[in-house]
Amino acid sequence: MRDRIEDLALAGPGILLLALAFVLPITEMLRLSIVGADGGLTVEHFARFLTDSYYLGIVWRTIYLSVLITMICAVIGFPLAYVMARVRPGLRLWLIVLIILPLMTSVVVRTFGWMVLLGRGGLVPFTFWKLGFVGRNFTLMHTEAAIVIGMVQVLLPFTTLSILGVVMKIDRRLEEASRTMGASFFATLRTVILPLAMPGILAGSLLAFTLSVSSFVTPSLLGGVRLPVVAASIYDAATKTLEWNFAAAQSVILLVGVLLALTPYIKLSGRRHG
Amino acid sequence: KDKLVINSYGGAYEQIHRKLVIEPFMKKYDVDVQVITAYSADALAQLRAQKAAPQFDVIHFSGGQEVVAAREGLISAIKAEELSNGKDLYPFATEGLSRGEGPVHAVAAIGLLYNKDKAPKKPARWADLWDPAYKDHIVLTDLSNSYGLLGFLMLNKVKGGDIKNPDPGFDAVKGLLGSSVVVSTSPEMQQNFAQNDAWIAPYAQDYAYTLRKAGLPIEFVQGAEGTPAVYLTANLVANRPNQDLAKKFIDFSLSPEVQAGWATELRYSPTNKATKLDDTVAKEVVYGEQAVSGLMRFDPVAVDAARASLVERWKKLIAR
Amino acid sequence: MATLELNQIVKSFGSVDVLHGISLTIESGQFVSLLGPSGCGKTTLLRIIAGLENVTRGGLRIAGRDVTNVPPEDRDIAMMFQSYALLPHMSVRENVRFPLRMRKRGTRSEQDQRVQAALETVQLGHLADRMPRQLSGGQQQRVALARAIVSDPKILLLDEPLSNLDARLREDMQVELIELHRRLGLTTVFVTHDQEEALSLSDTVVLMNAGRIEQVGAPQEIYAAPRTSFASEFIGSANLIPVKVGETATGAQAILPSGEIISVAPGSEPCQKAHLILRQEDIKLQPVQTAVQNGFRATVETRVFLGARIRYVLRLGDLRIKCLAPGTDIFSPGDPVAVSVPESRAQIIEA
Amino acid sequence: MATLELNQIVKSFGSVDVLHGISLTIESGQFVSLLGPSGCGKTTLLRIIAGLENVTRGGLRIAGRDVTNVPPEDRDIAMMFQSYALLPHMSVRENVRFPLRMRKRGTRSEQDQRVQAALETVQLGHLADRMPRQLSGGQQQRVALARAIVSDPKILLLDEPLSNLDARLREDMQVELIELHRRLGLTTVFVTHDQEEALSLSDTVVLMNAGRIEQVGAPQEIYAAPRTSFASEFIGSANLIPVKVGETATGAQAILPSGEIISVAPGSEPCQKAHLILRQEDIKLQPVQTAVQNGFRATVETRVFLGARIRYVLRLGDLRIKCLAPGTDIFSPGDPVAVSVPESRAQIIEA
Amino acid sequence: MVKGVPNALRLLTWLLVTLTLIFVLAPLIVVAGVSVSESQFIAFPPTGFSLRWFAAIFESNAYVHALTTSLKLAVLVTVTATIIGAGAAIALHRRRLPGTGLLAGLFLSPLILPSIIFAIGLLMLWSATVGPVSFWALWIGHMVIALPYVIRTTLAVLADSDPFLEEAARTMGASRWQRILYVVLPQCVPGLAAGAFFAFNISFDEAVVALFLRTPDLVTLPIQIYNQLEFSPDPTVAAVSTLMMGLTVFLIAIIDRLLGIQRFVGT
Ligand SMILES: Nc1ncnc2c1ncn2[C@@H]1O[C@H](COP(=O)(O)OP(=O)(O)OP(=O)(O)O)[C@@H](O)[C@H]1O
Ligand SMILES: Nc1ncnc2c1ncn2[C@@H]1O[C@H](COP(=O)(O)OP(=O)(O)OP(=O)(O)O)[C@@H](O)[C@H]1O
Ligand SMILES: [Mg+2]
Ligand SMILES: [Mg+2]
Repeated sequence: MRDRIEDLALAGPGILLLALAFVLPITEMLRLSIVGADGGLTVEHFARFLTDSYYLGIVWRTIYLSVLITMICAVIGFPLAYVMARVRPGLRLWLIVLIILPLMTSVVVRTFGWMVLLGRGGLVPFTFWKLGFVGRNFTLMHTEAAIVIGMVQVLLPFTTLSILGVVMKIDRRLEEASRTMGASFFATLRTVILPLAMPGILAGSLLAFTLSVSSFVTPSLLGGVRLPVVAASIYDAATKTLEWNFAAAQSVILLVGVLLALTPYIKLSGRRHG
Repeated sequence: KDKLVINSYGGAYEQIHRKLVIEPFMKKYDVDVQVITAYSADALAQLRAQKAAPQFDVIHFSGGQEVVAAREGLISAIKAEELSNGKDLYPFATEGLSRGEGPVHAVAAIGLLYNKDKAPKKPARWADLWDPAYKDHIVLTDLSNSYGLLGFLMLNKVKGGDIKNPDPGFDAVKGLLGSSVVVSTSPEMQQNFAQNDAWIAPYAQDYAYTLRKAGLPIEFVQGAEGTPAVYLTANLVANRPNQDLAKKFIDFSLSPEVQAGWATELRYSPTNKATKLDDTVAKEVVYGEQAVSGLMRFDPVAVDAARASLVERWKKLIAR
Repeated sequence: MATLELNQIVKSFGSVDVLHGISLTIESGQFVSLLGPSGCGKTTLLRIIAGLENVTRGGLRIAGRDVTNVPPEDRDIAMMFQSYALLPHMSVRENVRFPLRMRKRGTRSEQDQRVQAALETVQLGHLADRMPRQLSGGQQQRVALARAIVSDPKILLLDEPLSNLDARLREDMQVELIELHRRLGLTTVFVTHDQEEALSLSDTVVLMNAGRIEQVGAPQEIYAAPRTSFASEFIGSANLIPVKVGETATGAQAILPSGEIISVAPGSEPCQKAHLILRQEDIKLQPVQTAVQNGFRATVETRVFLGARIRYVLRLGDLRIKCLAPGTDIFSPGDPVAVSVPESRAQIIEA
Repeated sequence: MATLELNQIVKSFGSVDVLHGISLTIESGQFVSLLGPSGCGKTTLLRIIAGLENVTRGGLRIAGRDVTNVPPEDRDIAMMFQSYALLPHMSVRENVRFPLRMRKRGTRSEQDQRVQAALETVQLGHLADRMPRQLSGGQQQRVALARAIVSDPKILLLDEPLSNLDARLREDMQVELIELHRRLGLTTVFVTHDQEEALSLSDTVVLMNAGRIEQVGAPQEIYAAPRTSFASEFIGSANLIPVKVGETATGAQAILPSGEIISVAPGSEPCQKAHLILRQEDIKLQPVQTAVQNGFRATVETRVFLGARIRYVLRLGDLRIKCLAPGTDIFSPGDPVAVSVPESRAQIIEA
Repeated sequence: MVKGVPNALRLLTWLLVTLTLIFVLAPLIVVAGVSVSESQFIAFPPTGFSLRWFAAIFESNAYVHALTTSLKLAVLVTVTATIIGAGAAIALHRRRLPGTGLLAGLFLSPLILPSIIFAIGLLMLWSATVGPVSFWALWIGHMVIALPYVIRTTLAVLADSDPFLEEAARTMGASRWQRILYVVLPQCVPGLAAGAFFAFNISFDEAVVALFLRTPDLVTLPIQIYNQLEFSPDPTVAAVSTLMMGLTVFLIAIIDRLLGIQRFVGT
């Protein structure tokens, strides 16, 4: 009983904050999703979204791009975090700094950096053109590749640092034991470090996935208006056309969908082994 | 000291705004004017969300948002008589007052921007956009941007449609999509002209001047078929204590001196008949009774009513 | 199955010097114990043999091949860690199967059999499906042991493998280890803090002290002829008594601080400062009435019951002398006793 | 300083029953050992006393107060964990100071003094500023010990505190523990797998087996009069020989499977199936020529050198009998020997 | 790294690290390049060299003001969100509260919901109940958004922690709060550090909530940059960003010299 009180006291400020400053305000907003033009209850906003192949297409793009981005972040982030965990502290500090440096610039500005690199005549297409892979007018801007590139750069620190924290705590002797049992470096990485780092990978992927699902600045700037994602669609509906009811309906769909999809994930992460 | 809170559009616009309007006004009336930098759409959304406790006294819109704001009671009506400059305004500038909107204090003409160094030829008509010479170097603007919306309505009209019937416009634009870039913000427009080898784009006159000032060889051409325009309004926010002062501020923005300043500095066309302009400036804005009568205005209420469906249809059209 | 040669191995952690030039050759198939006080560098040496620790200087060879820079997985060793290092995300069975999987020994079902056999050896066959954290300390230690012996490596390294087991189980495990060693001819290096274990199991005992090898030899040799006072004090927990050594016609004599005279083993040189080494179990206590052959009288200070044996602490002037007597001699604290020492067991080491 | 009463304590982990109703009273100021084979529930019982584990049924009192639901921090105990549980982010000194800080014992400088004293006690005064991971296994264990003893709690719980120490150090630590115990009158509960340790240190030995208490008693009592065959086998690693018991005029006699007859301690009832308990150290070996008083002849199967002692495994028909002889009797494998057993030490337990 | 990693592998590893760093830093190099360009508009490679955009930052006190506002806000948010988040993470980790799974979902939601909805909702509620928005509204808004990061990273680190440590502390008389302070929190440090950094960054880079909750005096750096970009993009935004990166590196170097933060990134 006292344990519960303790836990409640620990979680209390957080719960209170979210209840008052998050649940309450968004309830009012999300309520709009079932309010019709005449003020009565309706499901028209949901129907409009769910029956339109255009919007479903947006959803599909959002999902598969997010999954792709998350996977790339995890695949790069895990070895990176491992290396960072195993170098000496001084080097580790500076690796961390370099990795998080992108976060110290405004998202808009850093996206402009990508636009310069990826746009027509930019460094990357230019190099590709010189190498003879593509035509002179080739541009990576306004492609899904650009979205992925830009998002991975932004989200990599989130994944890497989440994994780093966990890898740092893995008992080195486990790794050593594995080596003495004939496991090569890679085998050890796969059979010992990877499973033990899983909570970090899960947490990092969770952050990366939710962030890529709900971000719109980078996808809009790099993908352009012709490759919309759900968050951008919500943003447009909320500010450009002021269809708040529709924006709310889309948000409900996004929120519920992602939470449902992540339920097993949430349960998995944070659980001790075994 | 009395205080007013207004919005402005940031960057160079806001600098000029301060120089031409805000500072002189503060001096003249010995009041404090504070600025929130907010684009029209954001400002409207913000205003709507804080309806219970608004913080703006005067709110400027550039994309027809005043129609919504008036309808939702976010802004208060102003009578022409309350404005000392009211009688000097062109009729279109006060037309909205009857609907509870604010007066138009400046006009941004929409036409074709082109790169005079690179483009193979100078465009003359809206229809020239379809000229294969510009292929792969066209920039179109998203309809969520008010310049883009008006540009599209114009193209639609050129192709024989009207607000109720946007099909011709959409069909025609569809043919352009393969050889053009679609942007949604002004900086992207600049980016395309500066870096990505863009040659031609339907956009606003004032922005052509901004680009030119930034050192780009951009010229503005009024399409032969007509010149639509974006009307910048100054509106009186409802439920604020200081409405009298706010009205004075709005009135101040309408004075010929201020309007001449806008035209000189940023190439916005004046809405006050009494405005006097230099010849060089006059050539680069829509100036004079006759020119003004050539300006086209799509019915703001109809535009507002159609906006959501136009935007949605546009999005579906351009989506890959 | 492989000779192990350590050549002048020096190891420092930062500014802490842990090993000061260890040279040692372990013949193929030998069973060697590393014995020494806590913190003397046993684990470090074992880790260097396993390839887990870089040497600061020196090198080592396994089966004639220089392996100083060979990674652990290519040394064909198995090591049991002092802290067990069980993989927490794997069940007991998976932990024990791990080296077989990694070394690709046999098919899946052969592996299963070997795992089960190894678990039976450590008497844990019934707990194969538990996770490590669901086991008691001693059970975890036995899983670690099973994991080390399951894959018959060339060299088996065991770091205090039995420290958390009770006497009976420990004896069983010792028997299993010896049998395994004989059957497979493994080269085994075994760290223990228990001298009886070291003496009973090994072909060779390596006695370490503060990062140096103090003495290497067969168990009897180490026990019977410790070369340094550290060795004699550590093995058999002998008493070290400062004495003067004189000579008589019949042989050498040690003169205790309190004046008593004891004949000592032949071959001791006369000198002013030396140590008389009296092993606890060599000291015989008799009722004070008894005539003492070679010894002195002392008083019992404390008595500790150890079951089969009794430990007495005796006082002779300022000296305290510990001795281990069979469980049947009963004296009480305060009793005077006659102490006798077999001449042959009273050794002298120069101070 | 506090009586400890355990009342019918039952503990299960899920479907695994670990303790089956443990009842035990420990008087204030007693030094109690928990002794028992690996996995019998010693640690679990200790954790229940500490309040770290909920009981499934039953309850416990400390100093008369029901503490079944009192959290550990309010029990005024100190516990040393089998796995040490040193706080990895604190230096040795900070680790040892931790209980003092938490219990607000004394000023900062008093605390420093006590910490230093505790570290000196475990002979680690010089390593106070190291981090735990920079220590050897035995050094870590001693830090954990220092941390447990630094704060003189009412009840001191030690889980295998000396398992990773060499004999000399272990003896030193035992002396320190006993002294501490005497000086402060702590109630001490001590888990060990080493019977000599249990017998020598404790006032009372609690022998556990498979989640049950097998026998409770003073060391001598437990040693001399084991009540169950488990107890006798576990303590002193006795030989358990199936026998028939007959009676003669002079007393009881055990008939070995091979027909030999041995007089046993008086008081044994005649029966068909019983066990003769022969403790390893009670068996006397003599050259086969010697007349055997109460015993039989057997053959030496193996000989293991333990230093001060030698362990022989003898064979008598199908039986294997282990015995511990002083280091001086020398027989070789294959030698026939005369085995004699003191009548008083040959006990019978019903099978 | 563990001894005995083959050289080829080491090389490969460093190649991977280098490539990743190049990838991550490439756009930043562009930004830095643009910031010293002479040209008025954002283009790369830079034409000429000039520090005038840096000078421009300090000429208009809008940037300086926005920067101080943002820093104040970010520091406050970091401290509070880290404390609140750590508590929540510990409670979630222990799984003793009923409905832990539900709570976990709740604590994740601010991350999933597009912030525009939250921003509008918060503004509406605040206006209706408290009145005109202020610094505190923004602080609360950012705390809500930053909280999930702290919670997630901390939870991950806790998952691998040694349960005996807290028990040991209990037997040593540590009360609940002491245990959390001296045992649990130090164990969380790597996760907390990452979470705190994310919190700082979120607050420092957040533009949507800040856009809706701004007042004339309450303009954060991202909003200032956004405003600049929206109407007349020039390299000052690049200069500001470059300055921030430089400042980060510089500050970390200084702090490391003085306090040795290497300790906090673990050993
Ligand atoms: N979480 C658990 N789940 C299931 N069984 C457990 C769990 N923890 C302990 N056990 C079992 O409970 C029994 C008693 O464990 P305990 O740790 O008390 O043994 P012990 O007497 O201390 O042994 P040792 O001397 O080996 O440390 C063991 O058989 C063990 O396998
Ligand atoms: N990382 C380190 N930094 C500094 N000193 C260390 C480090 N690791 C070990 N040591 C020291 O090296 C010495 C040898 O340690 P080692 O673990 O080899 O001892 P050991 O003989 O195995 O002792 P034990 O019997 O107690 O396990 C010890 O004194 C220890 O304090
Ligand atoms: Mg060791
Ligand atoms: Mg135990």
